[in-house]
Amino acid sequence: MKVSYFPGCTLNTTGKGFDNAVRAATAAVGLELIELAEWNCCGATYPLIVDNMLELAAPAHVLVAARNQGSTVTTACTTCYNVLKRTNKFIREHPDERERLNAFIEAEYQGEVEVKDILHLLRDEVGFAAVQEKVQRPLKDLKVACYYGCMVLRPPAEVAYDDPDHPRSLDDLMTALGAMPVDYPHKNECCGAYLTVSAPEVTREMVYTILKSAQLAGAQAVVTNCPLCQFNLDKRQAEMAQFHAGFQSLPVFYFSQLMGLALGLDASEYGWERHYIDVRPLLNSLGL
Amino acid sequence: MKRIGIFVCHCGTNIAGTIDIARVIEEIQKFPEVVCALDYKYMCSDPGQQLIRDHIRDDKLDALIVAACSPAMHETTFRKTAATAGVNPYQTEIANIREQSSWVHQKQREAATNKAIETIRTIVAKVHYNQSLVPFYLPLVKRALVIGGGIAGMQAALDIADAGYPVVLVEQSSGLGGRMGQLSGIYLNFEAAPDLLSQTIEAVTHHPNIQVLTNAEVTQVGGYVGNFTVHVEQRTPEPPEPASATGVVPGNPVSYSFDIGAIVVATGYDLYRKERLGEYGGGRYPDVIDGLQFEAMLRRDGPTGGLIRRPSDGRIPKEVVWVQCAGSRDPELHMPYCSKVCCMYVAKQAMLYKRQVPEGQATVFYIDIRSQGKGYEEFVQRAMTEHDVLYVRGKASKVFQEDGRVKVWGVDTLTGLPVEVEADLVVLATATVARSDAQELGQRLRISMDEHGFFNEAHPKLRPVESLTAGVFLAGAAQFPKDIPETVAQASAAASKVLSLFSQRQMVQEPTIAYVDPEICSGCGLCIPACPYEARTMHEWRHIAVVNAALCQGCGACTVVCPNKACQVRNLTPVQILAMMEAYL
Amino acid sequence: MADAENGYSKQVLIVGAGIAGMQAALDIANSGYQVVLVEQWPSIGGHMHQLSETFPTLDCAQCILTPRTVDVGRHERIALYTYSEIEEISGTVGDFRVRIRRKPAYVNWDLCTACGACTEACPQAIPVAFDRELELAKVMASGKVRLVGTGKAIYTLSPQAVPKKPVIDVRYCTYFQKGKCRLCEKVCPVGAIDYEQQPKWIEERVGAIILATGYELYPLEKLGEYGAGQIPDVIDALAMERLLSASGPTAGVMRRPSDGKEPKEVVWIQCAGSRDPEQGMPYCSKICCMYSAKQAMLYKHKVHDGQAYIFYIDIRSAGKRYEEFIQRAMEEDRVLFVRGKVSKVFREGDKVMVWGVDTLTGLPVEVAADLVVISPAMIPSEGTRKLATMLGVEVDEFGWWTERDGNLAPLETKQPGVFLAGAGIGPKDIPEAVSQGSGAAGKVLSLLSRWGGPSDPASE
Amino acid sequence: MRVRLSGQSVHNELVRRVEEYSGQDLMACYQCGKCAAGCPVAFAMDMLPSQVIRFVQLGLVDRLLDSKTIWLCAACQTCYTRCPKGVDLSRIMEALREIVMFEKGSYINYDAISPRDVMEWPQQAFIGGFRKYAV
Repeated sequence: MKVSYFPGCTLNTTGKGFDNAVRAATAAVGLELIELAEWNCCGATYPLIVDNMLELAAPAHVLVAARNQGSTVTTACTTCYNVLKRTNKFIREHPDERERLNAFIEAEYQGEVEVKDILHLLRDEVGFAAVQEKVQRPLKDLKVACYYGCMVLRPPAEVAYDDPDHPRSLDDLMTALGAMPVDYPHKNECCGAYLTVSAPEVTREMVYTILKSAQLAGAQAVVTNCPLCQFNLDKRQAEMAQFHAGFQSLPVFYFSQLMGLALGLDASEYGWERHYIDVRPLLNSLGL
Repeated sequence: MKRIGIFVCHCGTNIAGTIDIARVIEEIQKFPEVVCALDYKYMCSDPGQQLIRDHIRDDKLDALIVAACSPAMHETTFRKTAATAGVNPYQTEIANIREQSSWVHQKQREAATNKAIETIRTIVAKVHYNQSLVPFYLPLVKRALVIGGGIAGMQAALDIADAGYPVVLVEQSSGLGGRMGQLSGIYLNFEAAPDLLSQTIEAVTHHPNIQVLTNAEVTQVGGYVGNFTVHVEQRTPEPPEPASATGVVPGNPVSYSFDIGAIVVATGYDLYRKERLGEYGGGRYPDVIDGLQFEAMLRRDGPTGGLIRRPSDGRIPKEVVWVQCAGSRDPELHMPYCSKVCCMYVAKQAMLYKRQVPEGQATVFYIDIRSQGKGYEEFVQRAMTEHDVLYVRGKASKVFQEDGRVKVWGVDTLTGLPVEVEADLVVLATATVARSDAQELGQRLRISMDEHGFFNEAHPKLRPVESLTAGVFLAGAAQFPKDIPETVAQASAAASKVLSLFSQRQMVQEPTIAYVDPEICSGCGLCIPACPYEARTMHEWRHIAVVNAALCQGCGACTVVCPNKACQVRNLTPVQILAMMEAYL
Repeated sequence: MADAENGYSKQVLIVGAGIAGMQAALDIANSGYQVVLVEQWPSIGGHMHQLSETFPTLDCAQCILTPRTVDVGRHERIALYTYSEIEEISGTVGDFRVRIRRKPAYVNWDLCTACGACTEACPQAIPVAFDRELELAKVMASGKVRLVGTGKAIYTLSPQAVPKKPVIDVRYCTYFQKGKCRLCEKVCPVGAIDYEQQPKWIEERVGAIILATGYELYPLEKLGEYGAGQIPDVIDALAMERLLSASGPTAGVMRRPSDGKEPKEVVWIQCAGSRDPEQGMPYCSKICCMYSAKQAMLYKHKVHDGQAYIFYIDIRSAGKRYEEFIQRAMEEDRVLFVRGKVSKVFREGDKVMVWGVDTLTGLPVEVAADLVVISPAMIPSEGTRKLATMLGVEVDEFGWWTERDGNLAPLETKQPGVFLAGAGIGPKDIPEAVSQGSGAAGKVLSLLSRWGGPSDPASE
Repeated sequence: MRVRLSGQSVHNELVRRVEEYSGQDLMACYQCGKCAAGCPVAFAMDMLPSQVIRFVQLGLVDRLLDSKTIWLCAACQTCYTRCPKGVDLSRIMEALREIVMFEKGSYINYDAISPRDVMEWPQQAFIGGFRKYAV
């Protein structure tokens, strides 16, 4: 199956390893990602004020590029997904604004493209059972806490393809890969997102809530689908012990990295060096 | 020639504030056959009606039109007025110039006035052809059916049976008592509900006039007020009933058929499924339970023998949290209404918990405390002051299990602090909802329900226990969540309506219904499926359609499908309708 | 038909002709029994008669009530004694003896045709109970503004009153007070005015009794911190109903009492004397939240640019479509609900200052209001205790009727044959009062049928 | 000082702007507090999310303009997801930020940010933050 692919800025830069892993792992299960011929930044946040034309132009532009290339566009960056999905819905449901926007970006776009998160495609188009069949090196004994963040869950009416209170798609994928997802209650709590640039200390506490909960549930690692969540969960651990005595650090993976490993792919380009908490001891101990 | 009088009501300022009454009077006086046209501030008042009677006498009227509010409001009033002054009530018509004119054209005085005049003009044309009619009299079966064996149904049954009439009480489950039977104690006194309830159950079971059918369901309802035919099916019958059940193998359903004069619907409520409250972990965590589950724990005859134990490990919970409005007051995601009884039962449960576990902590998250009932406010105050129940004003947002405890994230909107409670047990006061099978029963009984599945009363203020279907009455939480005293009062009220009905010698039916002209009817049968009230049958040997006068509601559906105009509604004939059209055009 | 074969009377006494009492009377009379209905006001309908519109449907109270009052008024099996009091009751179930005192109206009702000439001619503008003794600003011939009452010394309660018969209030009547005037007598075309009229006593024998005695409002005079009833623009909720009512003293036009101006800032104060075990009544008065929201809504419908505030402790909207109604008041009519009990109300210039708090932000707040509407606690109507003593029926410490069992026998008393309905048992709204009226009737019908049923079954 | 409420003050220009920018009906909120109860950043805020709406309802928008809360909202939409009245609080927060930045300029001084941080931050954090905190 071929699908248009929008990498977005983060996966093109700091999230390159995530991107490499996504491309390799999806290819291995028969999902061929065709990068959009031309694309631009989606804007990184969905505008929340009513007069949002200007800020919708960028994601609309991406959607037009996607339309020119096929009926569905996917992305692995949850933020990009959130922005594109909501923009598309907005365009579909607001005929007047749609016309203004079209005039603005000089296009004729009615919202005909389907925007799907990569995990959603893996679950519904490829199927986790099919993924499981391709597993070469099961992530046996890996107790992993799946972390979903906000962007694929909220607002549910606009973006969710999973239960916003108790999502399970990532857990099911990990199960398919042979890992043991732990049940913990904060898989859908916010990690602080862009507060990381303005109030890192607040982000740290938010991250602590999540990680502590994962640890209580017995997790050895966290796995996520969002590059900003990965950064916050990973980076904020550095000074954590200073504020929370006895805090034990946890490696934070992208799901695609673990997927690549389990499928027995070459994982050398998965950006391991950008992890703040070294993932290698854990991987070594698991023989991966 | 008729002698028509027209009486125009101001309805205070309701009509007169918009419509130019003087001009209306001036115009309508010119209409044919109109002998007098008068106006009055409130035509429905005593002097207003006297005015009408005086003019019937003085002007020798034989037909009248009251231009006022909707006929649903006062048609009966004015028809009675006419009758008392010697005019056939069916020579009286209402011209609705309030709902259909003054109210809808409030800012267009001119247009509203013209519309009122035109409306009256058409009614004058109709009245010209009105016939004098007399009501039908029909037999009346003085036996009542009560559906539901909870406190509402039992109370209604008892009141009717005490008055000497036979009652059939149908209960779906295997025993009487309903939801009240699932409760531990009642709000204000801690007498166990089962004790109080058992007296009522006893009285019902042994009442010579009450036939109790448990494990039974009403499967079919035919007929009409005073003459319903009701089929009841009973699964695995109790010790066989005399006569009707003889020879039936236990375990097979037994069918009963009853002639019934009036029906009381008292089918009660369900709780909103806690599984639908994902953020509260309903159905995920064993120590997150609903209000009725906690009641079961408090019951001496319950699964824990009356001891409060948390389901996961049987330990005594030291921290218990109640989450109010779980699914209530939430138009966006769940039910928009307030479930009415939660505030009180939560206060009661918290108090009972503290009595059993004095060192425990009880915390209640609420939005507004609703303790409006006799002694209720004082009761909640006692929960706070004497039992140290901590009330926190703020809706909880998340309940989750971590490290063997159930944690509740809430807020205290009064200090402005987000709060967390590590609980051993969380009780969700889930919304009170209509029973899932209410819809089906409603259709069977032909009674309407609101968008949430509660049965509709005939009028929200003045006819709270009647349905819009004659002879079918409502009691208890099937109509809307209500507490026990309210339910009991309403049940007695429904009984009163039944007793009033049964006090009549026979049923009276309005004559303004359909009839079939036997000369013209070709027996094509088109009107039979067209009738929504099943009032039509084919005469066995004459091969023409006949009308069951008791079922016909005069809706006119048959007149539309009849190719020969053999079906007509009395006092609303095609001749009249055309005359009205002509008058208007 | 008072005496049945077994000696029991199958006639029923109902005390109070408000909506509960009327409902009970109609249900019983429609079942073929004779009813004696006693009401202390000159006409029937009770407090509902005073209301403008009703929550949550905004039906006009008069419109839905009038058919009932008319039905009661002309029912052949209801003997109606208005402007009357129970003076004595003795006996037991099946055989109660009742002595009713009919107050002198100073008008011969048998002669009166309700033409209204007397009221029109009466020179005395007086504050009347039906309008909550409201006094409204009136510009005098001298140009001065004076507060004058909204009624006359000879009056009927309303144009739709049943029965529509006038009475003279001797406290205000110039003739009774000063010995001259007699204008009403002069204008009466049928000679119905009778200044010498004496009270009348009626004896009845009844088998059962329904007490539907209703409620009153806690007097503003007892609420010192809210102005003790001394500030003209601080009125109670029933007075507001009269101001909002199309048949009220301002014909439904929104005017404040002190100067007749349209109030632009209106504050409602909840729990005035309710939920206050120290200073007032410990109980919740149940209906204030709903009627205040309704009044605020109706006010906004009349004064579009006005601002309505409701100070409350807890919003209590537990009833069918009640919660939705409150949210409509907030959303559609922009009524500002402020969580916090008001502490003080005082006059400042031509404004009424309201000192309160918003407990949700933690800020003390004040409103310079044009009009303040108080929701006083509901209390049992006057005379309840006296009646209780006569009947040997219990009342609670506040004077509300005590039920045989609060849960399972809410309409019965411990006294056999004596039943309860309506707000005399405790605060309740109209549908509940109506249910109870029918419910009490049901209880009575069960009882009566044990004595042989109606000797004159209803034919209809 | 007591806060004087009036029809004028509760419907002032700033309130109108908040409503216009956010597209939210502020009076729809009945102050149940569920937003605050679930807000993952509430612990760091100087006033609760529910209080932000409350201040707007009372016409006291000016008191919000110095509040930390509006800058701490991460637009995670937990509040909106669970709000019984469907009020999108994150839109109100954004409207308030817009109003402040319209008056006072950017909230964050990007010149003061170290290049090393910028290198480290994921693009989306940087761009997203820029859009929330700068004009």
